[in-house]
Amino acid sequence: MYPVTELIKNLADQHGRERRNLLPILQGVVEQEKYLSEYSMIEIARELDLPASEVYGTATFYSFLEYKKMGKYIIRICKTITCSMKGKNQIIKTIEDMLKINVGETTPDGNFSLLQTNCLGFCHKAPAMLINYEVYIDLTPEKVREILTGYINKKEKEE
Amino acid sequence: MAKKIKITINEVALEIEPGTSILDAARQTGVIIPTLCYHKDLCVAGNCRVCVVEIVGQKRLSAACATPCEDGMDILTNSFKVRNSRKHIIELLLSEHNADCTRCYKNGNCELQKLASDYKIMTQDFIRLSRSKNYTIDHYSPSIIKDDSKCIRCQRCVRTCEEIQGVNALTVAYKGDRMKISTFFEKPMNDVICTNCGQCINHCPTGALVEKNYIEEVWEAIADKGCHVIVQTAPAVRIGLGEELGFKVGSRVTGKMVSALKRLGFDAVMDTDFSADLTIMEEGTELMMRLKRALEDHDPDVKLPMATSCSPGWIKYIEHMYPDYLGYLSTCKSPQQMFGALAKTYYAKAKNLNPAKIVSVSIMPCTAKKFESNRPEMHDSGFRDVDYVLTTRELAIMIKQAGIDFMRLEDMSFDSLMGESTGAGVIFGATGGVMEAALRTVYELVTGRPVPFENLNITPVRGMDGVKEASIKIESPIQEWAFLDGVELKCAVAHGLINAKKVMDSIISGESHYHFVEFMACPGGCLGGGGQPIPTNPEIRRKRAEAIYAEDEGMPLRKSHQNPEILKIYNDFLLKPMGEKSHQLLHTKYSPRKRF
Amino acid sequence: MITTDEVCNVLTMTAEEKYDLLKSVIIDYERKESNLIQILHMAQAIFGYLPVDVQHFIAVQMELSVSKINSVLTFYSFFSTQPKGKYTVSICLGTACYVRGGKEVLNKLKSVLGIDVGATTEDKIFSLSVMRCIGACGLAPAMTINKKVYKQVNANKIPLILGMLK
Amino acid sequence: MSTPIYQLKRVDFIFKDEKDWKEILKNSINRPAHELINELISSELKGRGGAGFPTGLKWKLAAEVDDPIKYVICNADEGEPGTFKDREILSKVPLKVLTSMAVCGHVIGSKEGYIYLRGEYFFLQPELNKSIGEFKDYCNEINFDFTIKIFMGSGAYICGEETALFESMEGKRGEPRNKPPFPSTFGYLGKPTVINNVETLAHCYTIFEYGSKRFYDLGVQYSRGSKLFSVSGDTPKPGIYELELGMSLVDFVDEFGDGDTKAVQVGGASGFLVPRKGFRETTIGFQGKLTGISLPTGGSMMLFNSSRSMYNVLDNYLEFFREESCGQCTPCRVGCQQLLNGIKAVKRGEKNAQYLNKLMRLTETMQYTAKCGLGQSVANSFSAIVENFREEMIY
Amino acid sequence: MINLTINNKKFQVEEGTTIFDAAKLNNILIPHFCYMENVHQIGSCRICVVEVEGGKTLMASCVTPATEGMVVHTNSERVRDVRKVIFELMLSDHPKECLSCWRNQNCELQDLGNLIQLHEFRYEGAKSKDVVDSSSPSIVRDSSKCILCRRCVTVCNEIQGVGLMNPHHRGFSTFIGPSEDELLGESVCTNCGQCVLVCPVGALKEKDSTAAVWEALYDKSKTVVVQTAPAVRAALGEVFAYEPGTLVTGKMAAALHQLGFDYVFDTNFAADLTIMEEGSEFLERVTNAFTTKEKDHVLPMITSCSPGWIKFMEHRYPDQLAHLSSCKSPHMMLGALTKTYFAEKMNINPAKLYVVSVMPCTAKKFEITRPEMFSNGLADVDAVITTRELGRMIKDAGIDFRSLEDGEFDSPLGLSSGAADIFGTTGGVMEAALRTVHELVTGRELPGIKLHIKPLTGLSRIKTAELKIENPLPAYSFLNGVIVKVAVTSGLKGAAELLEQIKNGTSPYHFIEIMGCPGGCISGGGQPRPVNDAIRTMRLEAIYREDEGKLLRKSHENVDIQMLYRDFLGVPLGHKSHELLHTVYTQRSKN
Repeated sequence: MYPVTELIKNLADQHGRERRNLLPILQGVVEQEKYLSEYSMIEIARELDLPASEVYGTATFYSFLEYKKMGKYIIRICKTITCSMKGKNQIIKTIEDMLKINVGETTPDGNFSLLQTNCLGFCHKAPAMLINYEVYIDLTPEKVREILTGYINKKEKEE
Repeated sequence: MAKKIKITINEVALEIEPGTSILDAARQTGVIIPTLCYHKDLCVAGNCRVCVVEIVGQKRLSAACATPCEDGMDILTNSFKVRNSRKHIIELLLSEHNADCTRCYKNGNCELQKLASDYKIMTQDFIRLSRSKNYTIDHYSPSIIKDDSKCIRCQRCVRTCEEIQGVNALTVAYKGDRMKISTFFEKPMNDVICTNCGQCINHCPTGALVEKNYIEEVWEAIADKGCHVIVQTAPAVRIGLGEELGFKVGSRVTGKMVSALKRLGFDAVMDTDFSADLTIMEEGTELMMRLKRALEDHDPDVKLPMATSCSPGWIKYIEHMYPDYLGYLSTCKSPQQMFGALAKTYYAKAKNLNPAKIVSVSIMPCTAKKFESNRPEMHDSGFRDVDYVLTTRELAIMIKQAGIDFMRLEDMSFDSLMGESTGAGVIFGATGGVMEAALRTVYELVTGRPVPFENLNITPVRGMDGVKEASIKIESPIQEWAFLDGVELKCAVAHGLINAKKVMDSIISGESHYHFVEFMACPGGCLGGGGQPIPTNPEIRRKRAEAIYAEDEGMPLRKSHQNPEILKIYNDFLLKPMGEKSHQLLHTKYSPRKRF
Repeated sequence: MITTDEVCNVLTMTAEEKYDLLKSVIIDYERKESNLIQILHMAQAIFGYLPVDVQHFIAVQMELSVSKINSVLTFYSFFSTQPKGKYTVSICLGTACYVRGGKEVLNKLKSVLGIDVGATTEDKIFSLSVMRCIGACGLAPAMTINKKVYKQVNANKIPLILGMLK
Repeated sequence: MSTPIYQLKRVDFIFKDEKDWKEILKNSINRPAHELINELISSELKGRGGAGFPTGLKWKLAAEVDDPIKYVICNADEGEPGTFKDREILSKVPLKVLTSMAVCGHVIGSKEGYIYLRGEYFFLQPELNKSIGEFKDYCNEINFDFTIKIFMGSGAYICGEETALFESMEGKRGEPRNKPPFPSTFGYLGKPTVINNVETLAHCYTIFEYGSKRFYDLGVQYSRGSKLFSVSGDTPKPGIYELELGMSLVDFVDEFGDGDTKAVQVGGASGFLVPRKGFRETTIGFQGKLTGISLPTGGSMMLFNSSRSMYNVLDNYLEFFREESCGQCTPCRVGCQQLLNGIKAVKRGEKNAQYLNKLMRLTETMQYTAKCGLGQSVANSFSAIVENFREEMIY
Repeated sequence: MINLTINNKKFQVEEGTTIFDAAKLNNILIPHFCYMENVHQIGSCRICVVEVEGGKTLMASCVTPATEGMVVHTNSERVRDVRKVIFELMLSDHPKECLSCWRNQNCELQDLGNLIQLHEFRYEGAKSKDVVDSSSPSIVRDSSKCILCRRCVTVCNEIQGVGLMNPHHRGFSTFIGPSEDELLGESVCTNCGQCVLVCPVGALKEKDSTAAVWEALYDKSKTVVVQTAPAVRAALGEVFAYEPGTLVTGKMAAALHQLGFDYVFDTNFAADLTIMEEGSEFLERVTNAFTTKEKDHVLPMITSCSPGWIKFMEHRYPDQLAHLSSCKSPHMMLGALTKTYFAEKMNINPAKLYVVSVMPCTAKKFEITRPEMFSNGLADVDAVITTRELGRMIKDAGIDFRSLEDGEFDSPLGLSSGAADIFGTTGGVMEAALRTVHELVTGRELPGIKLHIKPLTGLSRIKTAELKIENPLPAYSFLNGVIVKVAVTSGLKGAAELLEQIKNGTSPYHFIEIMGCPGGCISGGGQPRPVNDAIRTMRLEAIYREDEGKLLRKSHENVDIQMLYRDFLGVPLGHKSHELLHTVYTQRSKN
């Protein structure tokens, strides 16, 4: 059995197999896998006895349910007006320079993906970003470099 | 019944049932409210917003299709605000739309075109969004073309695929400006669960979903002097074709259709009804053999109920959804494919033709038949059994292109050898028809007496209920079938795949015990097929069904086993039902498919 | 019947006299629609080109609609509704001339004169036009200035030829 | 010139400690339902999500429906740009919200509550779950049958719309439903449902704690009580403030502005933009005008000073709406794209300034015909910005 | 008779028949585009090409006569391929914006697309220069949509003799219209709209007035009055898929009420009034001619109901304007009365009245802008919409026309006699006038079966009749034995012929009816498409049916007309009449 298949089965056991449990299961897979592959969607559809197309339609509706392969760490920069006002673009530029990728791309080593997102709810501490589910606020280019370096080191340590 | 409520529409007072939508209420008073995403067959979506009306006292407009009337409502359907808003909405839709109508397959029968014409949208001030978007056209399926540049996101197809068919090949994906109608992972239509039934085409208001047409290929074949082009016409075509050519709904145009086909240049015009009769002989025999094995031999492996296999949409559906239950299907090919196999063998031999030079065309109310004729199994004659499948709509286009004044055509009759049919063959076009035709023959073969229904009309299997059940008690059969004495033959009929699913689930769960079940993919059977004239709605289906049964009653012969050409083919060629030749040419097998 | 020669002294005529002359031409041609082309030729000879007023005059005189007159004259490249310069430079773009560099000559003419085909320079000296084969294929590429034919022209020769005329 | 009736007044109810929650819960669930409903009705508390539906009435309607299964949902899908009050509440005083949900369950006869937490607030989950655990223990202790679960959203602004939220919870695309039927009769899974904003529930707690009068005495007619404001943008004091309703915008700007405020966006991208000249006559509250214009709000206050290009602001909003529209209804889906492309075309000079008028009429149509509040409210900021900063749109 | 074979079937047709007609007679339809029955066969579009065995090239069937032994294929592979290419080429220079085109769903190019079924793009051609000329109050020309079929050229030159629409330039820069610098609004265009009627696409259209009418309807401060011309009721049904020639008078009135018009009046009422005024004017002129020796009488008198004709006359025969009756056209009369008589009667401020005319005509849109058509600064009629535009408004408003119950016209300007109904067809005004004049002169009914003057009915270009006056009333004894000669023509080519006679002094007639459009108002430029002789005949029959179905058949018997004279106007040709119902004409330049 593929690990994803097992993961999905476990998630379904945990949440239930009704339509309304679809979202938590999708979230569970994304948390683990960082994205929803074609295969996992088919498996989820099978597990919940849903049409695969519906799973796909639902998943594509939500911006946090990625359906393309993503990096280990997904960086989401808030692009709402208050963050824009407080220098979001410099932050993006800093990250792009550091990771050598553009917004929407993943580093070749599969560690980082850079995305923009709508309001993170930290307008008073703009600019803000998420790395996976971790929030970082009051960003400055220096601060961002520091944070990212931390992640890169952490990653290396793990390896 | 609840108390009626009072409303006014455009200053006309009326009383209506509570819960009536504003749209229906308006229609009752002769006020037309334009609609796009609304369809009688489907649930209310309320997403196109074209049907907005003003309720006096409310600032916002309400969608007439989705808003129930409330007591005392004062509704204006054509106020300044409504008109302006409606025009805006139509303009918005147009700004997203590829408006090259002259080159569109749905030109002239497009709801958006009509709406734009009724509201005389004469300006296009909004920015053409269609230009900057990279729309895809999916033409990989042998049956259906999906062109996103024509899509207005009304979601009728999605609702059709889900509510009527339960297939869910189409879904809504993404949100906001990227929102689109999509298949699973935007795969081509022929790579997903799509059954090719074409109901989405029939419900699409624009040209976003159309059948793949083979008109040019057929013209080419006709022009090729070296080819012998034969054509067969399905039962439901003759009662639908007229609608495309200026006749009222429910007109029977069999004679004119034959005459037109001859004028188009087909070398022989024959009838799928003939092979429908043949199907009854084969399928009826198969049923009796299964019954014998089950009831007399008590063979545990025999699969009952036996399910019909005429509808290729249904076949693909069961292959996807119930791959473990393919054994329940009758092994009979659909009448079209039986005809095709015989055309390049029996017919070729009788007419002394080189089968390689025969081009076999069929006119079907169906888009799934295009797929079916493409299946690798369908080469039993040594060639592709049916070369081209055209829908009723495509035939109408060919007739128009050829400049045939259809209204004034004289009636003609089918060519011989495979042109003769009985009323039993005709009713294949309606839901319950195969069942009725089979019972007429089976009962008579088993008991030696005609079915005990007035005028042979087995009314319980007729009508538009999604699932119909009937049972016939067999009494004093002839000697050979003595084991059937007293057996109550239980039958069910399902049309529309969502109903097929219901019946299948009840069979699998062991809830129902049928002997024989008829499944048709399209609501109403073939007469409501995906290749039939658009629009198709409950009212139109009802009228077409009436026409089918009228055609049946007008036939001199009404039981398949009485068809002289059937008797002839068994005598000269096939020898006996379910015989060796039959197995080779008329029966097939099925393959499981993935479910997405 | 008045011949082209008789109108060669048009340069000295007043506008009124020109219209009188044109009227007599039209009368000579019996106001027949079938003679319209000849009349237009004469009118162009008299006026140099066929402005809207002249078209109107002809229309009224011949009881035809001005639209009809316009319809006919715009069909033929010989007629012009724009005043012509002193010299009309025409380059032949028939096949033979085209393949032997007529197009380059035309481009050179355009750039030297600073005008497009059909237009006239501001000083009213040159007009530029294009012909389709003047039957001088042996001399390709050929160019005419008024009635004089220049043979085997090439782009480099253009400034010289034009300069001589100025 | 009218003078504001109330000066800016800071209030401190919501973030006051929540240590009495057990007592309040116990007391409240021992009171009869109609009494609690009346308490809420007489407090005139209105929904703090922005739409301002009377909370007491909402509970009453759901209570009146006869159905064994009902739901209480706390809407914490706080996606409006410029709003972050709900996050503050849930991280600081979650038990207040949980208590109010349970009381609501008692009032309408529901045993199940959900908090629909937006995907971006995933990091709140552990703490919140801890509070829920604590809450559950106490419920078991007093034998009160009410369970609360968190339902995580996954990043879709539209799910803040109540019917879209239900769809989302049912595992579908978060597309708003047709209304009627309304949630009080046909909500989550088709059952009667009360859905309240986080802040609303926090206010309920205040009312249960101090009685309706304390609450009612704050604010002005039609707009009673206090409200949390999320202040951001060009301000020296960004943050969350609880202020009495009915304040004048001019006072607000005096307090929070950086001295050069040229416009305030009240209520986030879908709210209203007030230019400097309108500060004086604008009060913050619900409908019913006392002086000048009164704006309802979800509490987002974004300040812009004169260094900001309002074109960029509008462009940002429209980009947001274009992306976050659910896409099902025409006016919103295509309209947002047209508005965005339209202002860009005007800016680039491809369309003339008159085109802005056509776009204004388009927003009007969107307001009249869109299926849900998203499409309807695009008009608000669009027309205010285009009307007041027209020259910035063109040059 | 000659023998030929079409699509493997043998047929016999008369010599001189084109292949196209030969096929059609035998129920074989050949796709066509520029072709117009009996009128226009220039074979310019090449869509109707067919393959003739032995021929090297394909032939345009509409211009190729059938010859003995010909073997024709109308749908061979070659024909089909060529047809596709031609169609594609046509489209390559056509804006593909069908859905924002006013001819959407009523466009012959679109229909052709439906037939030919093209799904690919092979030629994305250069686009020629687009000119939208909306200078005329009646007709808009949009050259971007023009596909150079030249039907309008034929109509403007051959049928109407106006000669405005012509091809200009050649090759790719060819365009159809007035000459390059000429605007429709400043040209000799008579605004008859026949070109609009035959244009297969959206290149020529009437100027839209529906927006203004909707605006007035939504303006609560305005009382909006509508009137409908006689020919509208015989053709409006076609917009709603009725057979041509179906009368929809009652449904039309009901629909107008539903659209929100406050009063629905009938131009027919004013048609009766026209007869009273024009008849009286004719009698006056005849009396002058027969009783005075001076030669200052101007006979023949010519009707003035058709604004297309009036403008044609003003341009072409500015010296003969005195022959025109001084009567305004019926709808202008009704407009003037609405803002005076009716306003007075109902106590409505005339400035708050908005009068809309529904006309089969595009020239009427021009007519209301004439400076003579304003009284006291108020336009007699504020807006004119064509039959097509009314159809569009009804569809637009979501009125289920076919299921409407019959409605009625409002009083006091809604009652009419059969004489007024026949104004809608060629010969109608003359017949109506004679019904009244004859009775006024002799005291007896006009002789003739069912009051009709047979020679004046039908679609021939010029129709003439003679009527001998016998035993007149004493007041008209000088007319005893006089043979009144009348002529009727429709279409401006015929009008020019009659006017030439007048100009030369050879006109034998006393009274001439001239209508700008062939067939009269029934096939006016504002009527539903298509229009051909078969449809004209059906509409014409409908008009006569309407007439014969009426109790009142003579204008002077209309009781509301009598009341109008009693209460308001006094006598025909009286002071009030002159002020409100009569007009003057302007000499215009020939080009």
